[in-house]
Amino acid sequence: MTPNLHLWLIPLLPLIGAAINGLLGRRLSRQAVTGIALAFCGAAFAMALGVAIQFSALPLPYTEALAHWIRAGTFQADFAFYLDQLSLVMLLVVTGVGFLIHIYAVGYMWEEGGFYRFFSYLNLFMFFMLTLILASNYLLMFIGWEGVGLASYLLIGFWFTKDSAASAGKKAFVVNRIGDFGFLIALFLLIKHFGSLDFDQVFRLVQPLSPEIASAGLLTTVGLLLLVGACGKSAQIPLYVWLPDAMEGPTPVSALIHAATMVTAGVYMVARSHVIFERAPIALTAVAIIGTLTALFAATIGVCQTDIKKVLAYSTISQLGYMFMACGVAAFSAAIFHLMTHAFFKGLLFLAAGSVIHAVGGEQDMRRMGGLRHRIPWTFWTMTAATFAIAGFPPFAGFFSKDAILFKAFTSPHGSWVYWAIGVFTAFLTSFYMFRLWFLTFFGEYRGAESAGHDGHLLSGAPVSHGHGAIHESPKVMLVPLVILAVLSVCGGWVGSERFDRFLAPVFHRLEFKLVAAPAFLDGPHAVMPPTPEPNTEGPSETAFTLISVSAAALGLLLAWLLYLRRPQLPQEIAHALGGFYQAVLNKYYIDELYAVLFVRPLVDGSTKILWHGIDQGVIDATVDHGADAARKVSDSVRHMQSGNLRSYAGWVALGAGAVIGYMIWIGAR
Amino acid sequence: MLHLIVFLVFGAICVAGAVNLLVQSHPINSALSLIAVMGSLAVEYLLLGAEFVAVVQVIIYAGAIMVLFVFVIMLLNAGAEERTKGSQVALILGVPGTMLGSLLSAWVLLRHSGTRSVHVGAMPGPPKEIAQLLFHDFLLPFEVTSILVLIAIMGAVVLAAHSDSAPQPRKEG
Amino acid sequence: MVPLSYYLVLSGILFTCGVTGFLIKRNIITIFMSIELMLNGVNLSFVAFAAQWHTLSGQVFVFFVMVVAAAEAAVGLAIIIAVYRTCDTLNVDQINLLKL
Amino acid sequence: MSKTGVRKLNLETFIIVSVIKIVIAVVVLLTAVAYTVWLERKVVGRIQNRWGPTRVGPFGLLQPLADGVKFLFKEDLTPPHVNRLLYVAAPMIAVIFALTSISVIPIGDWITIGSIHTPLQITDVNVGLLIVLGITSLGVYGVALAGWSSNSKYSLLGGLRASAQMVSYEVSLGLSLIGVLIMAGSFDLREIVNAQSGTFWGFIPRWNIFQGQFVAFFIYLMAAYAETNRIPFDLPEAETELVAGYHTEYSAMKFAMFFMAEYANMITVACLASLLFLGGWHGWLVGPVWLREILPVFWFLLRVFAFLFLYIWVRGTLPRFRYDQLMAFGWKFLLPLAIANLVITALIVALKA
Repeated sequence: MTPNLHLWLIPLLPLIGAAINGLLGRRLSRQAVTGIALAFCGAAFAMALGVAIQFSALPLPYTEALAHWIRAGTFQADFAFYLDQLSLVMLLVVTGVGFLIHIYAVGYMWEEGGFYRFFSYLNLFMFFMLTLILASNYLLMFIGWEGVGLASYLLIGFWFTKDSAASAGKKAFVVNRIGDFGFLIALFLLIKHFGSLDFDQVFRLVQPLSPEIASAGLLTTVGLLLLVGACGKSAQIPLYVWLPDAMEGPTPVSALIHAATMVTAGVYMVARSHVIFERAPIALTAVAIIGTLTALFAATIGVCQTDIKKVLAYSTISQLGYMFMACGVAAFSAAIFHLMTHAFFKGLLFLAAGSVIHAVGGEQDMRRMGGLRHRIPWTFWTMTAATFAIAGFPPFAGFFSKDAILFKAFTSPHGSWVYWAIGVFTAFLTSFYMFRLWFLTFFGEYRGAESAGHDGHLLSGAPVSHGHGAIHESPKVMLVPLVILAVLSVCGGWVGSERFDRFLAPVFHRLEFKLVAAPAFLDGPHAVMPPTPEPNTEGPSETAFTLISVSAAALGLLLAWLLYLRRPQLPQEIAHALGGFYQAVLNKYYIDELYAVLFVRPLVDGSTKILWHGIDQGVIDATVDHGADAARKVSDSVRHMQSGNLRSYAGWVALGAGAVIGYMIWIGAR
Repeated sequence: MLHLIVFLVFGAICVAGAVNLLVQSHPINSALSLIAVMGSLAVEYLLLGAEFVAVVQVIIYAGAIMVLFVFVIMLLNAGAEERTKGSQVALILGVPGTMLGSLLSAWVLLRHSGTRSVHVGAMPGPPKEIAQLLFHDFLLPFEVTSILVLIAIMGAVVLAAHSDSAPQPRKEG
Repeated sequence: MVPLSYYLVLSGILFTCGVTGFLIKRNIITIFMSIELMLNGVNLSFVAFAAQWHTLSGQVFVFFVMVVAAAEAAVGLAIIIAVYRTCDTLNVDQINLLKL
Repeated sequence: MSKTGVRKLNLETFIIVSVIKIVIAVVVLLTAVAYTVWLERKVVGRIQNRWGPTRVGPFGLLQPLADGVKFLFKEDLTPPHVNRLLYVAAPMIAVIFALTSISVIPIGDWITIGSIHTPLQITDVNVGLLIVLGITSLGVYGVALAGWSSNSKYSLLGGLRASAQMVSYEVSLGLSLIGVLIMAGSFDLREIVNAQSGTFWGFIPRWNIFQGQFVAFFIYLMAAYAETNRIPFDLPEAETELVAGYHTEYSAMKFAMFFMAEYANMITVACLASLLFLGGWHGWLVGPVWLREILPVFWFLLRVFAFLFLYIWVRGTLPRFRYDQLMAFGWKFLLPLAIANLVITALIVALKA
C-alpha cells in the first residue's frame, strides 16, 4: 500500500561517498574527489526532493524498518527510519543547505592540502546527520548524534597542525560528551520505565500521563536530562563554550555544521520529544529560561567581538537560544520554522563571511576590513540579504520566524511577558551587532594593509594561496550557493508561520488527536492538549508585536549606523565609559576562565595527584613491580632444577608420571 | 598349553633382551639386544594372531629402524659409554618413580583382568581387513602420518646434510 | 590359553625397562633405543587388546605407532649426528648447552 | 602358521613331511649355490674369452667340491682387536637368513605322493612375500656386523656402504613389488602365481611382466642387484677400493659362509622374480601324469636359471657405479619411478574394477 521510499538510501549515499573519498581519495585527482562528493551528496538531496514530492500521497508517519539491531529481553531497537513532516523539513534543510555548502566548499578548499579528507569528513557528517534526523528511535538517533559530534571534531581540527584548531576540536568533543552523558541517562530512564526507545511506543506510553503525575518526577527528570544533551549539542548555557572555538575550522564547516545543521540537532531533539516536554512543565520552563538567557547572553557577547566569524558564532548561539525559547513555550513549530530560516540566512552569513575572508586574504578581524562593498559586490549583496534576514526586517525570512517566536513567547500558556521582553531586547542587540559587522566590513574605507594577506593566512590556517594581496571576488562556484541561499533567506519565510504550523500540526498534535477518543482525554484534556494557537483572536495584537520587534530591529540598525559609520570614534569612548563591564563582555564574561578554574584545573590536578601518582604509580605499578621482583627471587632459587641435563629432566618427568599413576589407581581403588 | 610355553619362552627372551639393553655398556650390543626383543615380539604378535603386524614389525623395526641405528653407531664409531655422574636426580627420583608406577599398574592388571584370556588366532588379522580399516576408517590419520613422514624425511636431510657454510664444530668444555 | 594380563605385564615390563634405560643410560643413541623399547611395549599391549576385543583397530594403531617411530628415528638420528658434529660427544651428561 | 598343512595332514605326518622337505631344500639349495658359483666362473670366463675352471672333473664340474674342501681345511685365523663374539656371529647371521628365506618359496604346485598331498614348499604362509622381504631385510646385519666387528677401516667402510645401500634399495624393492600385489590382491605367493595362469589370445602368457609390470620388473632387477651386492652395485666388497670390503678380515669357512649367503640370496631373488613377474611354474604340460607332475618344477627352475644367467651376464658386462651415483640412482631415479608405477597400476586396477 505504501510506496517504498528507500529512505535508507538517503543516509547511505553520503556514507558511500565518504568511504570512497576517505579510502581512495589520496590517489584520486581533485576533480574526481569533487565529483564523488557532490554526486553522492546531490543524490541524497535528489532523493529527499523525491520524498517531498510524493509526500502528500503518503500515510504519515511513514516507518521503514530495515533490520533488528538489538534484542535484549523485551527491549528491542531496530534499524528503522521514520518520516513525518518534522523529519521531512529537517531532511530538506540538511540535504539542501548541505549540498549548497558542498558546492561552495569546492571553491573554498580547492587549494588546500587534504582536499579528499575534507570532503570525506563532510560526507560522513551528512551521513550521520541524516541518520539522526531519520532515526525512528532514540538509540539510532543517538548514533547519529554521536556521529555528527565525531564529524564536527574531525572538521574543527581539520588543520590539525595548528594547536588552536586541534585543542578547539578536543574542547568541542569533551563539552559535547557532557551533554551526551545527560542524553544517555535520559535514554536509560526511558528504557527502564517504558521498556522501549521507539518514538511511537514511548510517546504512546507517555501521553496518557497528565502533568500532575508526570511532573512528579520521571518525565521531568527525563526532560531535564534531554535538555542537558540538547544544551551540549546546540551550544546553550552552560555548555555553549565550544562553539566559538569551533570557528577554528574551515568556514564551510562553520556554515554547515556550526550554523545550519548540527547545532540545531538539539532543537530537533527537543521538538521530537515534545510529548515528553509537554507533560513536564518544569523541564519545559527550564528549556525556555535557558533559551532566553542564552539568546541575551550570547547577543551581548557578540556585540563586542571583532573577529567576523566569532560574531557570527555568538549570533548563532543566540539564535539557537531563540529556538529553545520557542520550544520552551511549547511553540515547537515556530522553533522549527526559525530553525529552517536560520539555516538559510546563517549558512549564507557564514559563506559570505568566508567569501570576505577569502577576498581579503585570510584576514578575520573586522577592524582591518571596510569599504569592501565595491570590491566584492556579489558577496556584499548576498550578505546584505542575510543581515536583514537575521535582523528580522520584513519581508526577509528571519522576520516571520522570529516574529512567530516572540508572539508565541507572549501568548502561549507556557510563556510570559519576560521571555518576550528579553526576546525583543535580544532582537535589538542582534540587529545592532549584525549591522555593526555589516558596516565595519563593507562601508567606510579599507583599513587593512593591501598585502597583509600572507601572515594572516598562516595564522588562520586559511587558504594560503589566497595571499595575493589584491582583494578579489570569489570564484563562481562559491558565488552560486551564495546567491541561492540569498534568495532562500529572502523568500524562505513567505510560507508564513501559520501555514507552517498547520503543516507540522500532525506531528505536534497527532497523539492528542488520537486521544480525543480515548477516555484519558476526559480528565483535564486542556492539560494534555498543548495550546494550539488561535491566530484570529490575537490578530490585532499580533501586528502590535510585529511592529515592536521590527522597530527594535530598526533601532539596532540606526545605532550601528551611528556608532560605526557616522562617529567611528564613539565606540572607544563608550567602551572607556563602561570600563570593567566592557572588558568583561569583551572577554566573554571570563566564562572560559571560570570553567577552567571550576572544572578543568581541579580535574587535571586530581588526576595528576590522585590517579596518576597515587593510584597508578602507587598501586598498579607497585603491584606489577613487586610481582616481578617476587617472581625473580623465586625463580632464582628454583632455577637450579634446570640443570640443563637431559636425564635429570627425564627423572622429574618419570617421578611425576609415577605419582599420576599412583593417584589414578588410588582413585580407582576407592 | 603349547601357546603358553611359546609365550613364556619368547617373553623371557624379550625381558632378557630389554635388561641386556640396560646393562650393556656398548651401544651396538644394546642395539642387538633390542633387535632380539623386537624379533621375539614379532613371535608374540603371531601368537596373538596378528601375522601382518608381526611381519611388518620385523620389516620396519628390525629391518629398517634398527639398521639405521646400527648404521649411525658405526658411522659415529661410538665407543663404550663412560659412567659420568651427570644427574643424581634421574637415579634418586626417576627410577623409584618408574618402579612405583609400573609395579602399581602391574598389580592392578594382575588383580583385575587376570580372568580373561586370549585365544591364539582368535582373531586373525588378514591384510585385507587391515587395509580396509587403514584406507577407509582411518584414512585421514593415514594421510596425516604420510605428511609427517615426508616432513621427517626433509628434516633428516636438512639436519644431517653437511653445510659448508656452517661454523666449524666447537669444543664443548 | 594365555591370559591377557600376561601380555599386559610383559608390555609393562618392557616399557619400564625403556624408561629406566632412558634414565640411567648416558649414551644418547642408547637412550633413543630405550624410547624404541617403550614404543614396542606399548605396541604389544595394543595388539593384545585388539585380540582381546576382537577388533582390528588396535593393530591399525600399531601401524601408526610404527610410522611415527620411523619418522622419529630418522629425525632423531639426524639430530644425533648433528649434535655429534657440534659437541663431538655422545654423552648426554656433557651435552648440556641449555644449562643456565 | 602352516594352516594348509595342518588341515591336510595330522600333526606327526606333517612334522615328518616338513622335516623331509627341509632337508631336501637345504641340500638342493647348497648344491645350487655351489654350482651357481661354478656357472658364474664358467660364463664370466667365456665372456672374458677364457676357459674358466676346467681341470677338476669334466668341464671342472667338481670344482665347487674342491673349493669347499679347500675352505674347510684352511686355517681359520681370527685377527686381534676384533669384537670376537660378533666377528664369529656375523657370517652365521648372514648365511642363516639367506637360507631361511627359501622356506616360504613355492617351487611348484601341490603334489600327491601316495596318500600325502602337500605343496612343493616348506611352509605355506598367507603372507609369504612379506616374510621373504622381512628375512632378506634382516640379512643386512650379517654384513654390517661383519664390517663393524672386524676392527679395520676397510671392513667398516664396507659395512657402512652395505647397510646404507641395502636400506636404500629395500624401499624401491618393496614398492616395485606392491604393483604386483595390487594385481594379485594377495600376499600369498601361491595366489600371486595362480593369478598369472593362462594366456592372452592363446599365445602371450599372462605373466605380470606382460601385464604392464615390466617397469616394476626393471626396478626389481636393479634393487635386487643392489640388495645382493652384485655388480654393478657391489660397492661393499669393491676389491679395487676396499680390499674386499666387509669380509676383508675373514678367511676359510667364515668367508665361505659369506660367499654362500651371497649366492643363496641371488637364488632367492631369482625365485621371487620368477614367481612374481615371470608366471612362476606355469608352462606347457605334456606327457604322462608323472611328467605333468614334474614339468612345472622344471619350468620354474628354468626361469630361475635364466635369471641367474642374466645376473652373471650383467656382472661380466657392466662396470661398477660410484657410491654417490649409486645413492642418487636409488633415491632420485628408482624410488620416484617405483612410486609412479605403483600409482598408475593402482589407477588401472581401480578403473578396471
